[in-house]
Amino acid sequence: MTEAQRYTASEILAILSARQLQDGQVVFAGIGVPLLAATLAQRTRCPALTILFEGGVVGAFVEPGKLPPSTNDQRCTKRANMVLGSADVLLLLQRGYVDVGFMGGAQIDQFGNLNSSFIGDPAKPKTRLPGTGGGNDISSLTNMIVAMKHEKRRFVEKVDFITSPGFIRGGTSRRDSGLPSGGMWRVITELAVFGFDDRTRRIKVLALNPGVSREEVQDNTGFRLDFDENLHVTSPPTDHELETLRMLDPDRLFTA
Amino acid sequence: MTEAQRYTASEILAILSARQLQDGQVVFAGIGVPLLAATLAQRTRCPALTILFEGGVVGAFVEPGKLPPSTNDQRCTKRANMVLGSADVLLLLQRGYVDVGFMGGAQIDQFGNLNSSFIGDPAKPKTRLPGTGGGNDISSLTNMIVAMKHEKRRFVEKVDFITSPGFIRGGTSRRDSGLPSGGMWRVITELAVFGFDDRTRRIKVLALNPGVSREEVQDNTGFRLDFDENLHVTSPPTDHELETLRMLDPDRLFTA
Amino acid sequence: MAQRDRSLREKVVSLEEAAGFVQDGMKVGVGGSTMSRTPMAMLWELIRQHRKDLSISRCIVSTDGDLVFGSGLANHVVTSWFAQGILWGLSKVMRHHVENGGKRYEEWSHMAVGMRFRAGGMGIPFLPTRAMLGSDIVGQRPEAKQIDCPFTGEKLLLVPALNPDVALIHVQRCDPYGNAQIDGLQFMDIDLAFAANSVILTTERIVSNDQIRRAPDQTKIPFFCVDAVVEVPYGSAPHECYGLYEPMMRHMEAYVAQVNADPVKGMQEYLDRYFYSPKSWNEYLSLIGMDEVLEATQKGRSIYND
Amino acid sequence: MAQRDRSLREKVVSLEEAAGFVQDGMKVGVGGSTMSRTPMAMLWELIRQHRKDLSISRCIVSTDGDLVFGSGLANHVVTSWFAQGILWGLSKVMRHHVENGGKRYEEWSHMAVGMRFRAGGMGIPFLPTRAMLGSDIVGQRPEAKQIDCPFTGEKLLLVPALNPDVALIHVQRCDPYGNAQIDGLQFMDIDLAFAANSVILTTERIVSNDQIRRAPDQTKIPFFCVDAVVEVPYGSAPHECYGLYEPMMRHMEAYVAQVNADPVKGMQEYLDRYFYSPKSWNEYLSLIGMDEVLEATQKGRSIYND
Repeated sequence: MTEAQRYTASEILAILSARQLQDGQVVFAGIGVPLLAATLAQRTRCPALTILFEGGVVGAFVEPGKLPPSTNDQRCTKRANMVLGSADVLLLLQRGYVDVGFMGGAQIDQFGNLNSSFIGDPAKPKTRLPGTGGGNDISSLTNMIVAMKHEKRRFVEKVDFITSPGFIRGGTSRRDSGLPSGGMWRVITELAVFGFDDRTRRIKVLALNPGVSREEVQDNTGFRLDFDENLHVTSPPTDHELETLRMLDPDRLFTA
Repeated sequence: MTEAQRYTASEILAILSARQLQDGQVVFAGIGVPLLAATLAQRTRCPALTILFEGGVVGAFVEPGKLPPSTNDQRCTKRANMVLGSADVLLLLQRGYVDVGFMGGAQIDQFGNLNSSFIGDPAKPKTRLPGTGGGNDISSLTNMIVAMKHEKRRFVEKVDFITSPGFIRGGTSRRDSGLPSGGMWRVITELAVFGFDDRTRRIKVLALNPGVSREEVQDNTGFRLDFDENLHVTSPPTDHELETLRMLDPDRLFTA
Repeated sequence: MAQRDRSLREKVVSLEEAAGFVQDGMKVGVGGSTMSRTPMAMLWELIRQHRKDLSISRCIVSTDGDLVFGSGLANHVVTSWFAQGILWGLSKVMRHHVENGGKRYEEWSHMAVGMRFRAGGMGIPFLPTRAMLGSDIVGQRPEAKQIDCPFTGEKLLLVPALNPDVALIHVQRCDPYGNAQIDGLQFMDIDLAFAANSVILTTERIVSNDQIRRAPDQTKIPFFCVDAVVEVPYGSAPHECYGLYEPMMRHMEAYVAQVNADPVKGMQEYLDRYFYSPKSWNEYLSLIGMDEVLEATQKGRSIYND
Repeated sequence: MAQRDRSLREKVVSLEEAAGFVQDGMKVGVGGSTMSRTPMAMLWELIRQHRKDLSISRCIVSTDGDLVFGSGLANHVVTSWFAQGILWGLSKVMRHHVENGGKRYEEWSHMAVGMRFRAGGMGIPFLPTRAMLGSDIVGQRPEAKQIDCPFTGEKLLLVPALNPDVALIHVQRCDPYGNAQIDGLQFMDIDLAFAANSVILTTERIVSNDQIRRAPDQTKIPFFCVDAVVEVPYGSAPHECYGLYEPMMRHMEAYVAQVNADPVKGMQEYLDRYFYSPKSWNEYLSLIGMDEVLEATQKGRSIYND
């Protein structure tokens, strides 16, 4: 049985994303893979992790098999420690109570900027996307982990529209724009794990997923990729990770 | 039995103050006579009156014989409609939900400015008074009724310090200071009921309390008083008013 | 505000009567978020009465956004996220009306929408925030102003107060005066209620004022913000109401399939069948079906199971 | 904030240990208001440990203000009202220390104190208000800045955020992590908890985290704001704690008579007898007396009687 058969693309995405979290952190998680991956981390290595949801939930403890259809649904509050208003949970970011934000992404560029607003010219868009939700606030105010599908049309040199800022135009441009803290920290795809250069703030590959080549990552990316000098291969999902993930999402709501 | 024997100075103060309120109003009441008078109005003519307290109470319905020692005490909440944070109940004033503010006063001047901060030079005060509490906010943001003892040292031409603004220096000076709405509306003492001239914004006597002469009011006031052209004599406390008041405050906590 | 009747008085009316508080072209704030505590019955009634050209603002917009664009109830939506729900990808209805139909989706960050309602509720013209800076959203929002902080020198964005003419809010319970108690997730409803110049409450049940006064610290909206109270059980269906029912997902899925297949004809058929044809809200619930309603109820109540 | 330990961990300590979070000269926010939910046990312990030169901020200051000035715990108090209680007129203790003793009472409007905590809790440098303008208070507060509103042109006052180093807050119940549920009047405690860089909770009782998680919408302060949890029954005595006990008025009256008769010697004798001599908080409560404690309890619980 090969690695590729042991898990789906969504499953390795969720598992590698979960590994980015550290016990004791406060993580602001979006719906979908972020919610699932944060819960996976909580149920494996990180029992003292605190999960926040945009709907106003602090300290979520999502029930296996009952994943909520949005982070504004009552299911998110089951066995939570606190329920706040929607603006108030976002204000926790502004006040500095949040260690890391964790979102999905539709389109990302070399400086980690995310677009979820417009494909094409914003004045006359080809596609009007759903918009920022909490994404802009989270990415503006804390350190970000993004979990997303790896496709050439999604990994572009420059996004059509910066909905959620990463490092903007690189270098000090984020700070210069009035965002002194936070920034893009990790991007996780089914192919690789990415970080950002400390100086240029350009994206780079930190690790390849098991069985994935440099070429495969580059071929699925819309711009030239840098590879970290300590590039390594991520260790594959453990049975425990896979079993816990499947216990949490038996209906494959977010791991189809 | 003469009028003066039927009630105390505090009692007529509370009763005449209660008469200034109209049914259906939202009144922000301070501790002491204002709380008592607002409750008296609620239990007599104004069942649809809504009383707010600084502690965060909306729609108070104070129990007879159990007057609270401050507007921040739990007794204020008994059978209230809502409990808010202290800042939030004050924000109701700023948003415009309050018809009238109702406070006591330590020192007032001809333009209805109140001082509860300093007697003497603020830099080296003879007496440091307790300070504004909610008084500044209430008087800055809504129409005011003030109930206070009538003494020459309390009714002065110019207060030592404007803690709670009335019409500042008269004329348009209140508006010019950045307070477009509200202002002093009525001052009630054991001697008279006062209003303010529409143009000059100077205080004037609207009505004399039963058995009180013009001279008696003037003699107890530290500046020259104007008398309204329609000056009249207030009708005396009714038995119903007195009985209800004494039922509310049998221990004479605020009507000693 | 100055002329508003703030007396403690009963305000119970029918859905039909409550709709009279909303006039064509008004700014209308909609309570709840996504598929939660949406004032669906009130929107349903306004659509049936053919109100039009509203400017709607809401925390997060879900199928309610499709419906207000598709029916013509609104031509402008102010929010931070507008689709049917994450499970179903993009809304073809929103896309149709925004990309071709001349309707406007005005996007702010989620916190910015909240701060706009909050400033409105606090009676101040703006609130400062640190979000949106550096993004391209800010370039599309000349209504916001960037400043250098007079205290710290840092860059801040000032977002303007949003004071809707009317807010539509659905709650678990309130009294006949409009003192409302909301369980669970509040979303932006408290700020919205204080910000709006008028509030229509729909409620799962009307309780006595005595019951409210026994737990005043559970009251979330005071009666003097409220102008009308309508008792409408299942008033958020097919969306959820905390502690009472979850979203009616089979109905939602059928809806999404129908309108995304044809955002004009599919929507018109949906509105005809579920909005214009039923004689009453209960008949609309019957069309959703007893099985769905009871299954959603069983799940909704389970939040309090231990 | 960045380096703070935000993990879900138990923080239960003794009063003595909790005092270690407060250092001489710190900015300390004190929860409750007037005679309500004052963190009296924590103040008592800090005074016993001879902390000094604190800058204390509070919603409304009552006899706690006398005690922190009279003991030397604080040399600066930020609030809007400072006396013992309306029933007793002016505080001779406050007057003595402010008029002659070189201690500072920094006065803001009540709403301004609230807006300063709120700005601190929201993570912004200031909040705009419409109060204080036109008064002489504003002339004494160069910390606030008057502006012409960039949206409306009207005059506004910007009050700066207040972020205490530590907040002391007394609650009815919390779990060992610090998730706190507060009944009844909140005062400014929620904003204060978010604004402070550290929070010490004293609590009437410690409940399980399971109990908190059964009613998460009743949690008012989240654990990650909190650094220490101390279980202290009657921790606000002789002030009140909502739903549990009212102020112990005979003790208060005796206190006021004693310190107003001689704000130095009277205070010293009071501190000696009630603060420095007792071996424990329970011994302090014994000095107040069983009759007073139980009478206050009977009255406090009556708020829930129908």
